[in-house]
Amino acid sequence: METYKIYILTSAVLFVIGIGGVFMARHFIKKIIATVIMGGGVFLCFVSFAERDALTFADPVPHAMVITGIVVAVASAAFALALARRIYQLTGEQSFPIDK
Amino acid sequence: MINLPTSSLPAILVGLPILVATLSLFFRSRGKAVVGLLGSLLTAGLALIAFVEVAQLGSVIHILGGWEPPLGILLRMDPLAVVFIGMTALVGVFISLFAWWYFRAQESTNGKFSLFWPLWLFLWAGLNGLFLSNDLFNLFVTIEVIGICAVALAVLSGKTDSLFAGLRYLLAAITGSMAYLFGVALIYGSTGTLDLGLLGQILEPGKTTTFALLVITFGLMVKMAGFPFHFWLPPAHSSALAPVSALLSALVVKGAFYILLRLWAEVFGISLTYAGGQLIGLAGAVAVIWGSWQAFMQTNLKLIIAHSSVAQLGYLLMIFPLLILAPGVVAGSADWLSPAWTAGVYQVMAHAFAKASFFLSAGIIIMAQGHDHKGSLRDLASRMPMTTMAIGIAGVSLIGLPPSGGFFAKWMLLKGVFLSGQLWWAPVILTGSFLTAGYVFMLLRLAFAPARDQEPFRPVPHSLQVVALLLALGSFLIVFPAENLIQFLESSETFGSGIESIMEGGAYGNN
Amino acid sequence: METTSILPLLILGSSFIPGTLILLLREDQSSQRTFLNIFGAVAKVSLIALVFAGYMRGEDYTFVFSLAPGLNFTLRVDLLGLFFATLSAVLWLITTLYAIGYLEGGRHRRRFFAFFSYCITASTGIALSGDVVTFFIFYEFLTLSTYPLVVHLGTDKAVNAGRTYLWYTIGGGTILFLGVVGLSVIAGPIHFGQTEIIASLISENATQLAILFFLMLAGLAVKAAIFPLHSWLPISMVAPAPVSALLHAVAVVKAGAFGIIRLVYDVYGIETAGYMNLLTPLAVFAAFTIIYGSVRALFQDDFKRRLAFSTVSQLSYIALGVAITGVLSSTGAIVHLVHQGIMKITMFFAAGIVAETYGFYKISEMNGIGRRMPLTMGAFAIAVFGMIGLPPVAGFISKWYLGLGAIETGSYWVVLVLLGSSALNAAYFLPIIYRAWFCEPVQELVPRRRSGRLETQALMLIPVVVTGLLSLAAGVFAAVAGSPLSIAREIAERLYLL
Amino acid sequence: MIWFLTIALPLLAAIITAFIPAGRRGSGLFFVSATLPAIWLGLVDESGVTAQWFLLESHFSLDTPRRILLLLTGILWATSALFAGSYLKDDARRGEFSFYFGAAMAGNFGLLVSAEAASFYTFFALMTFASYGLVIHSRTPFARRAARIYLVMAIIGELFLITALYLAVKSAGSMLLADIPPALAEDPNGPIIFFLGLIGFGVKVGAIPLYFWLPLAHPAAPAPASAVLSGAMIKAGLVGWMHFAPVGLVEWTSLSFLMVSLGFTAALGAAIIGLTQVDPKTNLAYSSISQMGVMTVILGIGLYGGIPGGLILPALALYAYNHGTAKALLFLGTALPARVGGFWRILMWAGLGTGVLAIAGGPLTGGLWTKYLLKTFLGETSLPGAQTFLILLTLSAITTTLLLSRFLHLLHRIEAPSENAVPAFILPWILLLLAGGWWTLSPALLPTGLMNHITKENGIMVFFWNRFTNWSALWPITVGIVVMAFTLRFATLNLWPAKKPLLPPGDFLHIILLAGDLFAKLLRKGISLLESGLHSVQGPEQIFYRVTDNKRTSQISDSAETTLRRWEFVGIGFFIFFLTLLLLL
Amino acid sequence: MSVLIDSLLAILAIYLALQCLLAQRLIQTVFIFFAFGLALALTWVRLGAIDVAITEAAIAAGFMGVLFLDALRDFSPAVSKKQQNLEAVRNPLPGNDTKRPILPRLALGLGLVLFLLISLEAVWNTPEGKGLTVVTGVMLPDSGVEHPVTAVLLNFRAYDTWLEIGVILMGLLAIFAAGGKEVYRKSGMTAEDPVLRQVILFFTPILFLFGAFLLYFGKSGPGGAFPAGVLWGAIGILLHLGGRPVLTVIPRWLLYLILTIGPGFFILLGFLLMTTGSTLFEYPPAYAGILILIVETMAAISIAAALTAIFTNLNQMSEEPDKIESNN
Repeated sequence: METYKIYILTSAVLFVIGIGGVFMARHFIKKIIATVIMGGGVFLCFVSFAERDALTFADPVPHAMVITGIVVAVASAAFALALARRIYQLTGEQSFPIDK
Repeated sequence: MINLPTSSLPAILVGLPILVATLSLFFRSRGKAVVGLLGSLLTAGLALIAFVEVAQLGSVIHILGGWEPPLGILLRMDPLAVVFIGMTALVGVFISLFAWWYFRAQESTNGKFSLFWPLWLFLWAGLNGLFLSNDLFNLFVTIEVIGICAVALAVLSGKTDSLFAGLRYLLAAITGSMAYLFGVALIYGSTGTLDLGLLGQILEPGKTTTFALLVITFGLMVKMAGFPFHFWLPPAHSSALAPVSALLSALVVKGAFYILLRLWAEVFGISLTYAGGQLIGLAGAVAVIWGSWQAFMQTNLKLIIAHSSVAQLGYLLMIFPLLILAPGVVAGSADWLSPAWTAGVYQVMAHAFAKASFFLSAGIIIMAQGHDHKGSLRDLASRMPMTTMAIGIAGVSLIGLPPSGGFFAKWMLLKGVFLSGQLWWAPVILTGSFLTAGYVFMLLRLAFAPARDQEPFRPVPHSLQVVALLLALGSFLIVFPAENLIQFLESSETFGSGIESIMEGGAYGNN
Repeated sequence: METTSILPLLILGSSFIPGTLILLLREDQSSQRTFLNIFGAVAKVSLIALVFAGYMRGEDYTFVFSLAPGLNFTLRVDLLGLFFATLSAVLWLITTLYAIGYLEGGRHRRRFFAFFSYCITASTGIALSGDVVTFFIFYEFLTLSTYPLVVHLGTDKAVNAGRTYLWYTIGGGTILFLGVVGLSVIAGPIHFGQTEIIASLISENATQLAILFFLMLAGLAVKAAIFPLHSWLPISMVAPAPVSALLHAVAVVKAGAFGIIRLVYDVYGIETAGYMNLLTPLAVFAAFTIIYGSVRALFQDDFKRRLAFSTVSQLSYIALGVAITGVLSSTGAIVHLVHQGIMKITMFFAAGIVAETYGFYKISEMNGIGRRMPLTMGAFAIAVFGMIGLPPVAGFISKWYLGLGAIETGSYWVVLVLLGSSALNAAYFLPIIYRAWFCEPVQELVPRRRSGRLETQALMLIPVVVTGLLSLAAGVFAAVAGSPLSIAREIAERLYLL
Repeated sequence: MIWFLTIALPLLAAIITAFIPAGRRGSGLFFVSATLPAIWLGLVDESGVTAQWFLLESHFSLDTPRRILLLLTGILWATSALFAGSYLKDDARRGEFSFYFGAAMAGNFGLLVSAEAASFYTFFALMTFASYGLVIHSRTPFARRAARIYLVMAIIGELFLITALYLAVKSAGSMLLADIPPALAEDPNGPIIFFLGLIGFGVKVGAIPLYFWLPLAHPAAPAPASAVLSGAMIKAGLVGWMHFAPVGLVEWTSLSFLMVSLGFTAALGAAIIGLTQVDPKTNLAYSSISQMGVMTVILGIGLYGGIPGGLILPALALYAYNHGTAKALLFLGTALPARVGGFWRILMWAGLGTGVLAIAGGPLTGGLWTKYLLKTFLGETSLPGAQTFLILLTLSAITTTLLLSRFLHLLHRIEAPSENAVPAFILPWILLLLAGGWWTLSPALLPTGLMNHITKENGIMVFFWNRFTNWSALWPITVGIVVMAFTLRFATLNLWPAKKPLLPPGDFLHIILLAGDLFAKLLRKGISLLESGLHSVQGPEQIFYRVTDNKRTSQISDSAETTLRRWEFVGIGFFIFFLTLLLLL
Repeated sequence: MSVLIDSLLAILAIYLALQCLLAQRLIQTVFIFFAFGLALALTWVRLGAIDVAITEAAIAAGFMGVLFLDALRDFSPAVSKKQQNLEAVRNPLPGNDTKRPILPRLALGLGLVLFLLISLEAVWNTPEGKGLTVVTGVMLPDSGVEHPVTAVLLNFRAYDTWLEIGVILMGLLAIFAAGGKEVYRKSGMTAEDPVLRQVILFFTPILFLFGAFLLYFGKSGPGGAFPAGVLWGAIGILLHLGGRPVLTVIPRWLLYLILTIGPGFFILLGFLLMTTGSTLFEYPPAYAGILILIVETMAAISIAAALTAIFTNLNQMSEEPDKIESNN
């Protein structure tokens, strides 16, 4: 079995875990982490394809996209974290009241 | 596509707002506003120039860095894109003007609102970028730009409600983006290209493609608050500041719709089936009914308006079933495609104008009364006739009464429904209109009703009311150039000849 | 043939522009407002006169603006349209005067007059529409522009009435919309009068066309207040008298009736409609409404409510006349557009005057009022006789033609309906006359408003007298060339010759 | 021109006398001058005109019977107007009276000169509704009640009338009234149409069984109004019948028989009921019904065929003329006994006596002549039972005499003023006396054809001085007078009611009302039930409001929306959406 | 062998991801998240994506982890009974759940499983696209740099990269909007601890140099603006934690200058070149190398500043005066 196949399956699993986490987790931080895990899965998928398509060097375009994606995801996650902390400060809530 | 005339305008349309936004950061609150307003006007002017240019040259492209696709990124400004850009510019200018006066009127309360200007310009750049983009990954970046800016704007008021709503919105947006990106990854993996034009040619139907289509659709549906995923919209839109609510509902959600439209039409045409379109249509139909009903049942003005957005976006989804041919229908005979397209475009525009006006009016009312319980509308007709008028006119457009843009959209939609023989959508459209009338006129009824309590009534600058009214009128005025606009759009890649891609599609899974 | 003329647009503008300008004025600039109002009204009447004259010379006035392929905004002058436009314009002029008097010193006059102007714009627009789409546009515009007038008083009652009004009219509009779209899809853009288009389609699309017909009919029937879609009309009585007057005489209800006429005569064509057997249900509903409205009117003590139910009843005369094929009944239906208009407007004017001058809203309070305001109640009495169908008032002419038309086609039951309605009309109207003229006042009658020696304000009195005399004249001089009857007869004859 | 003046002048006079104080003072003269065109038309044979501008193109023209009636009408209105001018001088509502008086006058003239359906109907209605104002004039409860019943009956009449007109005009294909009888004669539905007209105009005529408003309404009006009501306006119904009746063209046995028998029933029955009354005007009203019954008989004979319309209709008109003048004389006369004293009373009684004789067909009166016309036709007709009818006719002379002598008796009971007084309005009364029924013999009124038919070569004077005819006219009257005198003389026989009528005026009406009363409660209950039912059936919007304004509805929809907003359900929604779409793609 | 390693790594990543979400205590979650990030970084290395690995380790695991860790200062006190209850409730095992309806969770679980299967099938069957390796290889000489990833990032798809640098700035603005302060106060954590200060002083130049090295090395090998930016950002974070909040000592305009110089210079350069007739971000091949280096440097500076600002903002969030007031 080729390497990328393992990771590509992993990527799908991570994505599903992430999306499940978003839907099921209660705590803000867990929800945010779940999105990051989702992102991890997606990036893994990209990079696996890059490895698959490697010649003398791995396909650089997915790499570049993943780097971009990671930064974007981190920016979003940081923002989400800021919101979560702000909410906690103001209300003491750690999860969405509607989900309780 | 490479052979199209090139122009530097697409690059400037994205670059300039960001530059101005960056510049504005150096200023303190008043300066930010000045720079921001100037930047808005500048960007709008650019959009106008772009419109003129496309009208003259037809579609233009801009190959970034000189690297042609698939390696590089190409910005494509076709009529459809430029119509969206133009709409953004028009609505954007009005909202900017509104924001200028709105924040000036409230300057003493919070200086933080000046962040509105850079964020809004970033958002604008993101929107322009989105409309121009011809690259799957670039689209992801632009929707992220839009998403972050949109949420940031949504929480600008700093109220607890808006924070909760913002976080919910942000999580939904991230989830949507990630799902979208997953699809992009799979597509890239199976084709090795990201350029929409190339993808449209080489994408093969298959399980992976279908899956990618599904997650992309899901991601975009979340972003545009399509029916089962509308959960974030009402709280987010209703708790934001007035100009922000207007932006979010008028423009931001349309971005996702735009991508969805483009991708379905240009890339995934081959994987679509009639039944799939029907399901999207069904989602839209449920959104129309559910959103309208919810709006009808709300007691707060902004919540009413926000729920109404859910319904109005449902209409947008309802054009999809009309764009996908049933098995056995020949492309040449499908004369309903053009009405359906027009319906989509006009629904976007009409809703943008009307909803922006609506939210701005809500902002005015909140400014005057201090809250937005629908009781605050009482006696509005005599206190603020102009705002009442704006609400009335915008509402009329939402309902789809002639001769508003909303009417035009519904007319075309119904026409498409009739021509295609998919008559089952007609009752939905009408029920939606009917329920919309219910809440719009509930508001108007209150506006004419006598005031119950002697709440303090603060006067609101006239300029704000004028802006709201002008936007509302805009939702009517867009009808007048309709014929030219349709002709203009038909010269577009996607809209006219590009439609063929959908019609030829549908082979897979149809038998 | 497609000559474009701006005149129809000007006719619309002659009320739309003043309306908008009024909206821009301040509330206290009443003299400017009055000037605009009267200027607009007079301009409209003269423009219509101009167009009428031109049309009679054989000129064609068409204004087409294409919104989208198959979706045109068409204003076109034809005799039927002009007929209705003239009615609207003239009555608008009169009602404007009345309203100026009626609302003197009232609140929100700016809003009132602006929407009043819009309302009449919509009404003339309906009259001059050249095709179904344009008709629909103005039809909806009418709904909207009337709403602020209905809720003008701003009381809870008024506002709730407005709610019901809107639910009905919007619902009707929605259904009409469906029909209009469907029709334009099946038949393409149809100008009024191009009945051959539908006629050529009936072999293939009979069912669809029938369904569309009934959809549109249902939509129009709301405004025409045909049972069971009539309840909005009595409820929206809360509006000020000039509004009720215009609403009932011209603008709203007539839009529905006029629409039915257009639909049957100019879209489907009588032959086609008759061939497809579409008219019988209309006739039945209309007939039932005639009786039902009258019966309900019997029990109303509120003056305006009684008038409203009477309107419900009277309007269906038009629908009934349309539903019976034949020159005579068509003439009756078309002429009743005008006749009912001037008679009913007189009645509402009178009701408004009584309410404003003496504060009487109930019929039971009106004892002896006739001697105090002989001109008002005299005009009212004329209108009453017209409504009953007594000569020589206008209503007789309509009824005469309707009755003859019914007999001509052998629909004897229609005659019975007409007679029953006449009897009921007498039963609910004559008591008002009796109280006003032949009963002694219960207490001393003290007028609240009056000017000089006149029984009430001159601006209110003149209109009612004028319309009263008009309703008399329309009957007495029915045979004169240029009378409503003669025009209606010409319209009907043209219809049947085509 | 004169045709229009006939109608316009009364209207003008009505307005002048109603609204202008000077006009109010000189109302009598104004009205008299307003009648002049009508009288002129009645006397001079003018050719008809067409008014294209009026209504649905009007035609005005006259034929002999209508000319006779117009003359009668003109005279009656003129004298009544003069009479009213002074009689109602001090009445508070004089202006109002003049208004209705003038309007009714215009209507009455108009319907006579109209030659086509629309204007005929117009003026008929004008007259009918204007006379409501005359009936209710005194505003007493009695008058109000009478007026109400009058109005109801009038409207019912109008409804039948308009129906008949619709059908007739449709049948004739022309609006001209002259075309109607031939058309009806041809039309298989002719009898039905005529029957509808019979009912429609029968209300006005006071035919059995539609007469019951009449004894209430005619007496309720002031004397001059009663005079025209009973003398002139009642003839309008007759005119209507004449317009519809294809006399001499058809042989409608049953209709003819019906009319004749109803006519005789009226002639005898009304007289008998009239005897039970105590009010002289009621008495006269019954007499009118009775006399109209006789006229019904004449028309009924005409419908059996055999006798040309050209003979019967003028005869009918002449009969009407005689009756009209005499009845008006008597009605006006009811105002006299209380005001006339001394020497003038002799004149008064003489005049009244003449009137009574004229109606009863006494010797040397116009009544004799007009009745003789009827007898002639009865003799000539082949209608079965004609002989019986002749006897009945004689009998009716007796009953009429009885009735009218009872009338005189009732007048006699009125206390006379002690001094030698005479009111100004005796002058028009005398004028009317002079215009009496003898004129029916004059060549000006009597068509030559008719005269030739009746008198053959003998000439009219030969007939008039004929002893036999006078005798046969005299004996029934004598019988009547003797019976009356006897019953009054002997207390045991004097069973005449003095204070309260034996049968209330309107007799038959009370049965209806009684029946109505029986059902009234039920009816009222039903009506209120109907109304409340209709009221509670509020439009569908109410149901809608009930749903939307309900708290529970909003709770349910709120909780549904909350559920949809929960992340878990978003997830479930996602999977459902995803899987469905997957299956569909 | 490699399959085994890969499989183990994959299973580890999945396990950590699951554990991360299922952990009972928040602090566990955060630490497992760190571990997950490292596992992922290892994965990148296994897949030959060194750049990604560096970025992942630096930003996704490192920076994000620090942010989460910092956030625990807020949330950890609350992870007492209340939080545990919540977590217990969150357990997807049936039977434990008494308060909440079970059906939705079952449905959700079922959906997840189905979705997993479908996505596995989808990724497994992905057709063999060729990727863009060949094209990149052909174009690489024209790009001005030798390392293909850098070439893609800063030349071929510079537009994306530019937007992305912008996104970081927007993220910062968004955090401001969410309630952060534009004005930097002195950190509450004073670095009285001499050891910490020494450590910080020791690491600062090393980090700086390493960052500069990465930046320059990015031209020919893994590295570039992002890792460099993160490393420099780490300096700022450390200094902040060490009681030397850099962002407060520099003037406001300078702060904004360094925050915006990355995207600003990027786009200004692009516009400048556009005036010469080329398209946006079209570098003349001769100067491409040097221009890219300058752009990278600017970008790294901005990224560093932005990350620092993000951290300090979040770090300060728990000490918002309004919060303190409300607590009192």
